[in-house]
Amino acid sequence: MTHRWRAVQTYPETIYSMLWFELLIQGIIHGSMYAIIAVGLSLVYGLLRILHVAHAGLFTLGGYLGLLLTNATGSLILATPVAAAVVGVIGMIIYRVCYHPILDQPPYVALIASIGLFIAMEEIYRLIFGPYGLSYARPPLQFQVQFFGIQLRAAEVGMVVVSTVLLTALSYLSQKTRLGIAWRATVDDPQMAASFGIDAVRVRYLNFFIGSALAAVGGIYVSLLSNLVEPTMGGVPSYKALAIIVLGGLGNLKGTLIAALLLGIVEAFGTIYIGQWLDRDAIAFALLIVILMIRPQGLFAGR
Amino acid sequence: MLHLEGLGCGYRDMQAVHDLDLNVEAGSITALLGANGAGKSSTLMCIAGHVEIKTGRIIYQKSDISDSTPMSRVRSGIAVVPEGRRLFPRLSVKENLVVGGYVRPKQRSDGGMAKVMDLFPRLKDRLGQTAGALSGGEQQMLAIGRALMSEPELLLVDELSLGLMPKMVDICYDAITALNRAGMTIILVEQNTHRALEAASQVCVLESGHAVWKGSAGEAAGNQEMINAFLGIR
Amino acid sequence: MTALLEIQDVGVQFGGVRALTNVGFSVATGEFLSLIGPNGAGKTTLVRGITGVIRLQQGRIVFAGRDISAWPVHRRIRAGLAMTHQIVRPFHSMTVLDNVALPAGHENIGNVVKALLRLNRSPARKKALELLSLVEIVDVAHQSVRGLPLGVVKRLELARALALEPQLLLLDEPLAGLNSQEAARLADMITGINRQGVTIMMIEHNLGEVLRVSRRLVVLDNGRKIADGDPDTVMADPVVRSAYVGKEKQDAAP
Amino acid sequence: AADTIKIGFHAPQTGFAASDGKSATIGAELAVEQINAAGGVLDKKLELVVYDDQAKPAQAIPIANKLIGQDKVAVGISGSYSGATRSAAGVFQEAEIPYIAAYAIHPDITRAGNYVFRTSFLGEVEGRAGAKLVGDLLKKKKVVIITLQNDFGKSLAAGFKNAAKKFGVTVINEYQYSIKDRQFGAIVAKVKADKPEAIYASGYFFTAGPLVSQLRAAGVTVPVIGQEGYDSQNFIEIAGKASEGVIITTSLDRDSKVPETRDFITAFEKKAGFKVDMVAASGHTAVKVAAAAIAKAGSTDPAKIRDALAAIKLQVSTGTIQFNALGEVMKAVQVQVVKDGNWHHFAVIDDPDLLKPPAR
Amino acid sequence: MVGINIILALSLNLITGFCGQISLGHAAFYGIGAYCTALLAKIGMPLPLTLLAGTILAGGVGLIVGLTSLRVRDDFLAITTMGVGFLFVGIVRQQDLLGGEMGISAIPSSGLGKIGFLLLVLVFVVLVTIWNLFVKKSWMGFAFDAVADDEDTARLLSVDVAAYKLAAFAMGTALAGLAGGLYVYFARFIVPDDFGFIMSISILSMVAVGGIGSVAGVLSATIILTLMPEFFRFVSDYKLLIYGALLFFVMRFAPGGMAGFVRRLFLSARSSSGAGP
Ligand SMILES: Nc1ncnc2c1ncn2[C@@H]1O[C@H](COP(=O)(O)OP(=O)(O)OP(=O)(O)O)[C@@H](O)[C@H]1O
Ligand SMILES: Nc1ncnc2c1ncn2[C@@H]1O[C@H](COP(=O)(O)OP(=O)(O)OP(=O)(O)O)[C@@H](O)[C@H]1O
Ligand SMILES: [Mg+2]
Ligand SMILES: [Mg+2]
Repeated sequence: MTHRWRAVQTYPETIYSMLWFELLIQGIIHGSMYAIIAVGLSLVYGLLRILHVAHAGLFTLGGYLGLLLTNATGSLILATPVAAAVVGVIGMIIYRVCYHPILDQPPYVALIASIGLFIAMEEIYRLIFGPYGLSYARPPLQFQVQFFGIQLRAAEVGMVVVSTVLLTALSYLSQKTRLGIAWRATVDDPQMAASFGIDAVRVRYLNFFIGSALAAVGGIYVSLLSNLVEPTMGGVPSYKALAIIVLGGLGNLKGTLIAALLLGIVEAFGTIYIGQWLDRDAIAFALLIVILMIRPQGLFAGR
Repeated sequence: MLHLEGLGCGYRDMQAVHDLDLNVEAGSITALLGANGAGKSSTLMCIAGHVEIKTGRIIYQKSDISDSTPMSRVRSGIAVVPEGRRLFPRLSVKENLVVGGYVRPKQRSDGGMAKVMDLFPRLKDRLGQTAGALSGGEQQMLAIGRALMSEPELLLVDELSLGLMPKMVDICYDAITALNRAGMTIILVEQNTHRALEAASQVCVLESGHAVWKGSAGEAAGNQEMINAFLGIR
Repeated sequence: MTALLEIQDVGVQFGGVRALTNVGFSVATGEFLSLIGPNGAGKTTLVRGITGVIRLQQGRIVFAGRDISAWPVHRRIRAGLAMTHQIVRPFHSMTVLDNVALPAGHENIGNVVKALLRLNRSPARKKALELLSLVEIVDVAHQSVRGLPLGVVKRLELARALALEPQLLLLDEPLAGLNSQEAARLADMITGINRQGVTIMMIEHNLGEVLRVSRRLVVLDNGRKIADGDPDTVMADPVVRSAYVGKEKQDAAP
Repeated sequence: AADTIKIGFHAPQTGFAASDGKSATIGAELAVEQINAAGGVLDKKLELVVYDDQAKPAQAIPIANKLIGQDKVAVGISGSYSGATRSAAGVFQEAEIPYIAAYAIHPDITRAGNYVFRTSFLGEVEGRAGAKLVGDLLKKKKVVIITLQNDFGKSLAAGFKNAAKKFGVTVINEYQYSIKDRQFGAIVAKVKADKPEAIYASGYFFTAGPLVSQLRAAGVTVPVIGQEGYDSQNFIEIAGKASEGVIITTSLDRDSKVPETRDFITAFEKKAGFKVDMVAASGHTAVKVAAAAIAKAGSTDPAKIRDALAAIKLQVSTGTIQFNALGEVMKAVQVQVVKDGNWHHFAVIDDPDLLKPPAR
Repeated sequence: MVGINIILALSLNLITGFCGQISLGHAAFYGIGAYCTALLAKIGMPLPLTLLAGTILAGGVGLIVGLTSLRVRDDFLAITTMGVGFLFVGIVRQQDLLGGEMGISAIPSSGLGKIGFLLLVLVFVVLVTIWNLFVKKSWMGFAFDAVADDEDTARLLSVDVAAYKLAAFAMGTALAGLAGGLYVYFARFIVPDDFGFIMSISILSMVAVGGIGSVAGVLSATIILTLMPEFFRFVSDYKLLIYGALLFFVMRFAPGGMAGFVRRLFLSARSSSGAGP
């Protein structure tokens, strides 16, 4: 990134490098949005082998709660942790009520249940919050930030910073610490993990809490970017996030992060340069298919 | 140290073990013998907390642990080398060992690991490899090593010698007896009757879930014919 | 005697680990050969290389005069190979009987179109029942595989391999998990199969049985062949003894 | 023989398009209430039979069959998107029951046959009006188009590009986005580099709101021209200050002096509890037109109603409705601008030649 | 519509139910069949030909996508097929030849009249059902079971896994193409969104709710799920909510789908009467 920046500095008149840099930044912003959503899915997949589509419903809920709380209290700083915590707890409840009883079933069972749940959640939001979507009374974090000659909104910068920090920390946690190893042991064989003193159920609760809270944070930031929360806002992220965790090599946090950024960047350039032939979703999935044909186990196979 | 009182256990709609009484003294080695499907593994996994108790109770160090979770059992010093190894296939060898020592303080982990490496030097070169890619015998070594990491007082071993080369069988039995001498209580399920009888102090023979013979290893060795008869029946 | 299987200069590497290095020997028709060696020597890897489950980085496999190195697994099996797993892998969704009936009817599934036109499963089931009684587990024929004791599943693996009517049977530790009586009986049964003309290559750590039934031993250590020959000679080899044999069998007579 | 006259109405009540469906339904219900309060039609009360089509073509077909076969409606009205409308139109045409599309945009809808009418603009037509607005009224010549990827956006873009040359407008670039997109960072960055004099961006309030605010946040200050999809108070709420000065082409004039329009706006806001939008007005218009046609036909005979529709000339909330041979509406285009957080009158484009819909 | 959905669901049942390959992009093949049929019908080809062409083209593309299933497995495959679905819609959207966003309208009618067309669909439903049952009973079905269970082991038992997977994909996608063709004559207007992700999901739901692999279950689930919106007309506002909740509850409390549920009832009835093993 520094390298690009120098290029821009040296040839300020080269409009293209400036544009590319800006597209790159936009891709990264978009990618970090994907990342923060996908990582929760990745956590759940890693632990339970479940494609947890309803995760996107929690993302939406995060957006709603963040917005309502901010409008009510006037403080985003206050609203974010509260919304994240509430959504985290709801995530835990979803695990307990929905997934826990069907863990020994083949994975498609949970997948369909999850899809059903997601549809129902969207409808509940629509019935409660209305179909039109909600906006912030006075949207926070909209002030401008200058970043190497590019105007960005604080919310965009915040998104990137928050997701990079959270995900790096999480990745470190899972790879290097005893807790992380224990977490991954539960993935492989919960019964045996219990046999060595790891409380599999607690690990899962924690897992759902963290994943769902992250989704909520993601939802809040997205709502800040578009100043709009709608019942259906989880749709796109949900299947993009599925694609991302697969690209990243299912259950691999680092892979998820990199795949998310990659996808964000490819989409950013793609919409501009090949948007005429393929729409954004198609670009994303074309990338997915190509990569999977070359590396059937995703970018970062194995652990 | 461990008392099974009228223990009956099994799975959803079938009972694998019936009315089993067994006394395990601290510092002893007990061999559980029996033909295929006799219920040896079920008994072991029931002690470890993974098979549902239908009747009777399990007393461990004077307290009734019949209802406690596998987790609290491992904290109180019970470790298991399960049938089929049940390693964490996508964790590395080293990480498998870390999980083994999860209930012990972190500082003790390194020391434990060094001991396991001494016992199974073969694992030393494979520390970073995923457990699922180990050869059959290496997996068995890792399964034993993992159980030892939790510094158990009671070690439950299912099919100690399964898949091990003769030389390694010797090493394992030597290790078991050494650990036993250092105070560890061991329950051994073994198809290799001969080796089991050599190592054990007490023998229990199961047949279709019932204990059909119990006695000291000495008696059993003297009674080899009879034991064989039990084991031969299918 | 003609060579049924020729293993020529085979090498396999997993990442940085050399599992097999320049292994070569041939197996004659009708032979009963045991493949032994320390844990992690590469025995399973060799057998998996022969059936094509893993790819060889080097060397060739010639079976019945044809180089099969590039063939896909199912084609090798149809040509007359069969293998049992060291770590059992039955079809969990099927009954024991159907686990065997599928390979027993293997001529029905050779061709996708033909498979669609064939409906009758009973001849294959009948054959499967015979095989199950041969390996003495006919009483569980209609049970689901889940929860069956290891010994039973091991026999199931064997019955399944036999159902393919192979010329060459590759057995990966078929006796593990059986007690001495059962092991002896199963070993006798395998000998019987061998007498009927099926060539056998068996991996086994149960030295007693190995020395009792096999007529030739090949020893691997660290991915290399360190000995090959009749059991007496091989067992007399000090290299083999120090690498592999424990104290108990040190003085065991073949 | 029945004591009511039934009017069939299908619109998305659930799913992604539910917000538009809801507005349209309320608009239509309002029209029925107003008509019944004034004594109904042919001395009978009107009854609105509403079904939820989720904006899905596959749902619309059985609904159309039901409206015709079971409910025996005199007229069918679509308060839905193009897909559902187009497939239902075929069914109504086959049964020879008059059918009115309230705001669906697809050009082929009226081509289903002579029983199908549309009370809203074709995308093409509105696109042409957009070109005039940019080139003629605003005098901007270098334009970037941002196109919503659906039938609505595509036909707008086509119309705009068609007429652009006529008004001396050059399109320097065109970008596309999907209806699900809310983040436009990449497009905004590129538009900034393109340095256009104006931006012609198609979309609905839920896409246009974020788009406009992101354009402004990135420092793009040139005029943004939208269309009736923006036409909702929600747009202003979402885009906030960024919405100021955004100009759209639509069919509803907020500052209209016409009594029909004034009445409608006040009555709607009272009934619905939120500010009026174009979709609501369209639903309202379609019902009014249907009722007038029935009254004029003097019976519920479908063929007579059809003929009455074809010849209608009626002042309603969205202007004076008149159909051409194909059943397309011919009316003036309203141009509105956001000022102080509300939609206001900017201009009217009434150029019969420019706004002429295709006749076949 | 019910008939078309049945064909569609049964076609996926061949791939997912029998052969164990989860596909989240089945609607793409439905779409390929539909587009092919629609274009040919518009240039005046007669119905049997257009349907046949749609079927073959969908099957052909399905075969190619099936090739990917040889390389990627399980969840990776599920997502890859989902990608194929998105790619299909994405391409169609931008193709003016295929009507782009506008879709294809003014498609000639089947020429069979309402009743005649209904009968035609019915005949196909019966044929496809029989086909499904036949496959299940045949050795091909047996081999599918093995592939679905554990493909590595299946290979070791001489099953040509690749060929069987391809066969499943070819058959399943071809039938989806047929369903697409019929849909064209039913709706006589198609847009890309008809064949999107939502459709793929609802097809999969029909199969899963019915009980993966069970022909009777899939049949009844399709009928119920297709007609359900009708039952709930009176609670129009809650329709989708109920649909979602139903999917969820069926999976949660009867994970084997309806077929599994019925089987369980039957078994418990038998074992409580003392005849159980
Ligand atoms: N998960 C299970 N579900 C149902 N039944 C089971 C399960 N596990 C074991 N069984 C049954 O319990 C009985 C005892 O099995 P167990 O595994 O304890 O025998 P074992 O003595 O260890 O045999 P082996 O020597 O083959 O290991 C057997 O009949 C077996 O079929
Ligand atoms: N997929 C793999 N990736 C990395 N290493 C592997 C893999 N498979 C096997 N190995 C290594 O290759 C070596 C040979 O393994 P193999 O399974 O062939 O041994 P073996 O002779 O069958 O041993 P055992 O008697 O213990 O079963 C072992 O050291 C093992 O760790
Ligand atoms: Mg056992
Ligand atoms: Mg091996």
